[in-house]
Amino acid sequence: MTKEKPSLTADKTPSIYPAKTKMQVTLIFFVIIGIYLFSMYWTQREMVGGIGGALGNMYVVIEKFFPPNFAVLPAIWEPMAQTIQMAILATTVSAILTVPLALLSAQNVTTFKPLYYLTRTFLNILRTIPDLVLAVLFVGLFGIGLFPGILALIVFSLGILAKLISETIESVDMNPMEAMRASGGNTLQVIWYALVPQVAPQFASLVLYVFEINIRASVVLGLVGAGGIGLILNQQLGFYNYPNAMAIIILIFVVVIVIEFISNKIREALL
Amino acid sequence: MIEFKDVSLVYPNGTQGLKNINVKINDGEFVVIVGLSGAGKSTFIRSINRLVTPTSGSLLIDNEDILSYHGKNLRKLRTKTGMIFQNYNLVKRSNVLKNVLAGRLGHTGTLRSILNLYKKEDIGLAYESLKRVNIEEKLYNRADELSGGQQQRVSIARVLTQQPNYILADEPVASLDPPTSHQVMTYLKKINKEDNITTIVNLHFIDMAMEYADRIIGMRAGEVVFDGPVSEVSEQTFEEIYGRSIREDDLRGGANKS
Amino acid sequence: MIEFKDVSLVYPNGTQGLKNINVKINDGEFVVIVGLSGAGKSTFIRSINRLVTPTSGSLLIDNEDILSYHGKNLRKLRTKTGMIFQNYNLVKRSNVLKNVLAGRLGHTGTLRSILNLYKKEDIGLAYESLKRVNIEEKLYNRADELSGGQQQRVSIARVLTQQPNYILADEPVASLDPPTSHQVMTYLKKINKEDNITTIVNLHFIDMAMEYADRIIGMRAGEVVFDGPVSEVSEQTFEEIYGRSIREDDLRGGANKS
Amino acid sequence: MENYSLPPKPKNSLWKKIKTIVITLLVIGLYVWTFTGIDIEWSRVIERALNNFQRVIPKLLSPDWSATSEVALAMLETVFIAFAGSLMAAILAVPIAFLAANNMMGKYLSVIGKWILSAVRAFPDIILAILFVVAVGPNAFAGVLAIAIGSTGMLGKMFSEIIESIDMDIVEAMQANGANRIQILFYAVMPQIIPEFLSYAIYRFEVDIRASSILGIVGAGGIGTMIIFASNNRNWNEMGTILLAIIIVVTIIDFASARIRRKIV
Amino acid sequence: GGSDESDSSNGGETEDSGSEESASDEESTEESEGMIPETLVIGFVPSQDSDTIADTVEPLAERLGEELGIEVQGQVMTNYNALVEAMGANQVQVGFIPAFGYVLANEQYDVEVILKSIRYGSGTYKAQYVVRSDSGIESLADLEGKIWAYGDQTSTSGYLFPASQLMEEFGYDTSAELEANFFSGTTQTGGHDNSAIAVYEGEADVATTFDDVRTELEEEYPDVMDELTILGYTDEIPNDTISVTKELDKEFVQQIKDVFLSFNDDEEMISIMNEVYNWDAIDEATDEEYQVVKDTYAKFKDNITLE
Ligand SMILES: Nc1ncnc2c1ncn2[C@@H]1O[C@H](COP(=O)(O)OP(=O)(O)OP(=O)(O)O)[C@@H](O)[C@H]1O
Ligand SMILES: Nc1ncnc2c1ncn2[C@@H]1O[C@H](COP(=O)(O)OP(=O)(O)OP(=O)(O)O)[C@@H](O)[C@H]1O
Ligand SMILES: [Mg+2]
Ligand SMILES: [Mg+2]
Repeated sequence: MTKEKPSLTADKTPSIYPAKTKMQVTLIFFVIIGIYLFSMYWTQREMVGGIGGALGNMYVVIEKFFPPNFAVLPAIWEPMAQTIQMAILATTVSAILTVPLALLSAQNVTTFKPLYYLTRTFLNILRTIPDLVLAVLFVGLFGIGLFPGILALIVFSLGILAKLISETIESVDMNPMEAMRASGGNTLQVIWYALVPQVAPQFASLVLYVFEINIRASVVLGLVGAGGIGLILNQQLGFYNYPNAMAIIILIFVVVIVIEFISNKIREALL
Repeated sequence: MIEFKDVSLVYPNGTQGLKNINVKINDGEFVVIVGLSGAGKSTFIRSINRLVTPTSGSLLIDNEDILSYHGKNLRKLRTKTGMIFQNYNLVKRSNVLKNVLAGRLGHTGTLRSILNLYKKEDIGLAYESLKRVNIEEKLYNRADELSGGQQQRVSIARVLTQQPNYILADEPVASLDPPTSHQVMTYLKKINKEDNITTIVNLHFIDMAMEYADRIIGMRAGEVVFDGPVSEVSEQTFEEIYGRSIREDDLRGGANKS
Repeated sequence: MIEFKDVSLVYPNGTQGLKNINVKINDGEFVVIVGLSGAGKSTFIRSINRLVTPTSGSLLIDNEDILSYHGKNLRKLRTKTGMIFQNYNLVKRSNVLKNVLAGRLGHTGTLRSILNLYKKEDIGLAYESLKRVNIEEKLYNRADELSGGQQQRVSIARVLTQQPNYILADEPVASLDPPTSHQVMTYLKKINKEDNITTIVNLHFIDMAMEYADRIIGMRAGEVVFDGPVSEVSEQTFEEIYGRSIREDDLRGGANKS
Repeated sequence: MENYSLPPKPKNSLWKKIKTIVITLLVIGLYVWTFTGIDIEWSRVIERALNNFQRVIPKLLSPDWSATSEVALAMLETVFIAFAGSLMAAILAVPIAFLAANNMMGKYLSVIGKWILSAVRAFPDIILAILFVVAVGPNAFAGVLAIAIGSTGMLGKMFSEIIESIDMDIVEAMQANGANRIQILFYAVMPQIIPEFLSYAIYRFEVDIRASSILGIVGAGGIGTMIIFASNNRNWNEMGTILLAIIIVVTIIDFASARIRRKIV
Repeated sequence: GGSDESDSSNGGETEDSGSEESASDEESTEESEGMIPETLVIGFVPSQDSDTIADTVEPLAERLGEELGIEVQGQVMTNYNALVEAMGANQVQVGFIPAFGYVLANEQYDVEVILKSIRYGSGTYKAQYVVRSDSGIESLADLEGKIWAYGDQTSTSGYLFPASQLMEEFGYDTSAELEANFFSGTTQTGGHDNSAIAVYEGEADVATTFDDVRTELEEEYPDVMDELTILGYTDEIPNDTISVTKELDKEFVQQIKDVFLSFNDDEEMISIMNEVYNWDAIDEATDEEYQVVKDTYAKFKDNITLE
């Protein structure tokens, strides 16, 4: 095995990475930094003056939001509830639809390449369509109301969920799956026994994350006449009732925190 | 019967895992494969249930070339070959019983298994297997709560539950203490003899190999360098397998040299 | 000098990992700890570099109670105790050299190590260590491209690079083939003797333990049930450690019983 | 062989049982509440869909090529702004993510970190936009800042979850080497998280490109503004062009990012 | 030709600008002279109350820059809150703001209107009530018990003016009462076009929109002109403003004003403005003209219905 006698002061110490890898990584790094610097330069070219008074200016505006007017809370409870209902519905439907799509677009599960690429492309296109376009499009198709709003949320969250979950699936420990396969399990069984337990916590937390996104996306729903808290928020801003808007933001924050809390509890239970 | 006919395997990265293997393993044999780390022992074993697919040659099991198997055929092949892994390969987040029951997957309908509707016998069998490796009291523990040795024992129980025709074991006792190691080897040997289950085991320890094997296959750099009954193993054999004679100048010398 | 004074450790879930341990390990000793799976061997070893913290008693290293250590003290302690793990614990995505260089972290300034600006000697030392475990040609491979045995060798090289005063090894040869196992043990023994580095090794194999140890500590259910030089080991000792005598009715009987 | 039999399952405590029942009832209640609260007239929806299909879809599928150069320019603008914004966010998110990960900073600090992230996420885009317009004026840079802060909440959350899921054994091995926290960070944590960080950052870049309506609010132009105008003008052809542009760009990014990731991972 | 129509407002303007001037004179004695920025930033929030909306002010900014001899930057913003705040912080010095936005900016940050747009020959526009031709609704009183579709509550023509008109006419004190008691239901559609479509499709009985939203829908709904009729119009709503921040130097403001007014005589600019913003001309304007919007805003600001 050992061919040569090693000496403690090896005459040529190797570098930590082979030269080629170093080159490539450095190149990528500099290309990214280059684009970044260009973008920064380019975006600041229209800037007038410095950002000297920035914080002072921001303070003037922020001050107008305080103190929040919690007196509006009873009145905004209903749209908030409506928003939550729409989010629950949209999240549930997309969570269900995600399962087959995520599996089909995970390279380690779908070994049949054409199917994998097909699903992947479909999801890519789905993901690409901005939520605003979705909302406008569905209103164009279905008229105003809850349905286009919920549908927009479903399609939108489906794109996010399926991608994130398929990546989670791709990163699981393949050993248990191999063991299941070795004991003659079919694909479904392998998925159920070796994959699901590994993905479940991440799945739960991503679903709840999408739920949270859906609640915040209600701003978009407001644009298409589906109601919800986002509409009220825009309205309050429009009428310059900033303290009311702040109360709404705080309510959204509370809902986000509650979801986060539930998400953590579920993850702890599943982990 | 398992028959390797001029089987070679090249990994996608170019490593030659197996090189022109010609081996015939008869039903009911207890074969131990020994060899250095990286010799290709795991590759050999994993070819048999097609966890890796040899790139040339043909591999006959019960006179059928399994290299072309896929889908249902493959699953059937795997149902009748049980496998014990070097790294346990348990689902860490599932409990012990569920891990062991996974051994019945090939015998259980999809719907049944997904709904956890195992037959009473299956569950009993699983429990039985756990008892055989002395770990029945951890039944409801999650797999990741167990120590390494305990995890390996669970994975052995999983294979026992599968009731296969062939058992492939990739260093099944690497993480076990000697009494348990011997217990397991004894058990493997016992079912090998009683039920006539062909058993192929990778082992690092030639002494243990000598104790249990009917036949020893020595591998080195992807090639079979020794194949014969235990009685034929000699100093010469060690030299072939390990590239130098065992013990004398080698074992002590390994470190001296450096 | 390492001294366990009435050390106990209860895991948060209530498992008693160590029970009233009183052991004194002198400088330069080569101690092998044996015991069944779950006996508390890993817990014992991991107490010494405070990867787990005993819940009562005191643990003196070089006459200082390390149980109260934290922050800088703790890092210093760990810099002088090298550790080899049962599951390798390599950074799978980093290459072999970088994994081995991690052994120098305790000796290298933060900035230097972050920028990968290792001293030439350090890199040389790392390369040297890789050679010692015969894996220098995998220098630039990612750790996850190696077989189990190869990974374990890399992790040993990492500790060699650390040049510690104490070496703790938690089943360092569980995944190695016999020649490499003996090589590694011999090497551990050799630096133990030459550099007078206190070495504490967990082993499953009492035969290997007998071959290399100055002293054997037998554990069972968190307690030390045997502690003495190799010469004192007897049939009786096996019985104490494994709860039954070795070989005879035990090993063959294990499977019969079930 | 003995009779196949199974020992009794460890009995769950009464408390645990009650908890399970309560949670189940809560979830059922939640869904009942949802379905009673949401009222969709299906017949109307379907009828409208059938009528409108002809009005919208064919136009959408016949993009307005005359707008191509305009759309391309807006797209380019958006890509630059989104790139600068999401890279800034990716950098900002790292320290907060470490603060919010409970295996790095301990329970209490991590709660603070998580609250910060939740607060950032609760802030509607429009308010971020207003704040940054006030700070630096209506221009692309305000867009960069708004995107950066808006993305930090999501990236920080994702990053912290990645950090929480790393293999702590390796951290342990580094601790056993005597490495300090920063070294552990660079040697044990970073290699494990970088690929995931990268893929989330790139993912966020994609999101920022298509969710660029915030740029319209700050006057930075870009594709988001075009979407708003196209929809206000009911210009389905132009919407088709915009959609096509976004799909092409995001696909290119997806492709490029996959290659970069393969190199770095 | 547009300047002819604004004769009536001209008289008031001189009076008013005089008082404004004196007010800011007081200020400038305390502080320094008004500022002349290095780069003049024009913010443009397109009015939704218009059939086509442009997304660029580039040609206008360019011309303005040439005339003024400094760099002028035009930015289109899609939300007037952002523009109001930006003018408050003097990040934007000149704003093309719809009437309602101007009222907010004026109240919050003393932004002053200097000019207004003339569209279809008028400095004002109206909101319309749209009903189905076959609905049998013939007067505003017939709307009682019907379903009302509007874009959103901050829309001047879509909500504020019609609601105000109905409240006055039928004696409701708050818009909440109007929505709850006069109508049997309301639908917030998100846009004028959607409101009209809602009526067209029979989901609502009346829509309040700008005049005339139907032209925008003609392409998609060819029979929209026959199916929908205009029931009536609201009071006159002042057109979009051109406003400046209070910090700007008075003489400089006058210069800006002159340049804009000179565009009225420039064929090329008129055609640009017409094509891009539907403007025929630019005329002087005073804060007073917007009093009607201020009053309406005051009516809604505090008792805003939170549904
Ligand atoms: N998936 C893979 N891709 C590329 N090379 C591989 C792969 N798996 C194994 N190898 C290489 O093939 C050779 C044989 O590996 P194998 O795992 O069969 O050895 P082994 O005898 O089981 O070793 P050990 O005792 O360490 O488990 C080794 O050089 C190994 O590095
Ligand atoms: N983190 C932990 N939390 C709870 N219990 C633990 C933990 N780690 C180990 N144990 C338990 O403590 C006991 C001693 O474990 P330890 O790992 O020290 O055994 P060991 O002798 O090293 O076993 P093996 O040879 O299998 O590695 C076992 O019963 C084990 O299940
Ligand atoms: Mg192997
Ligand atoms: Mg252990």
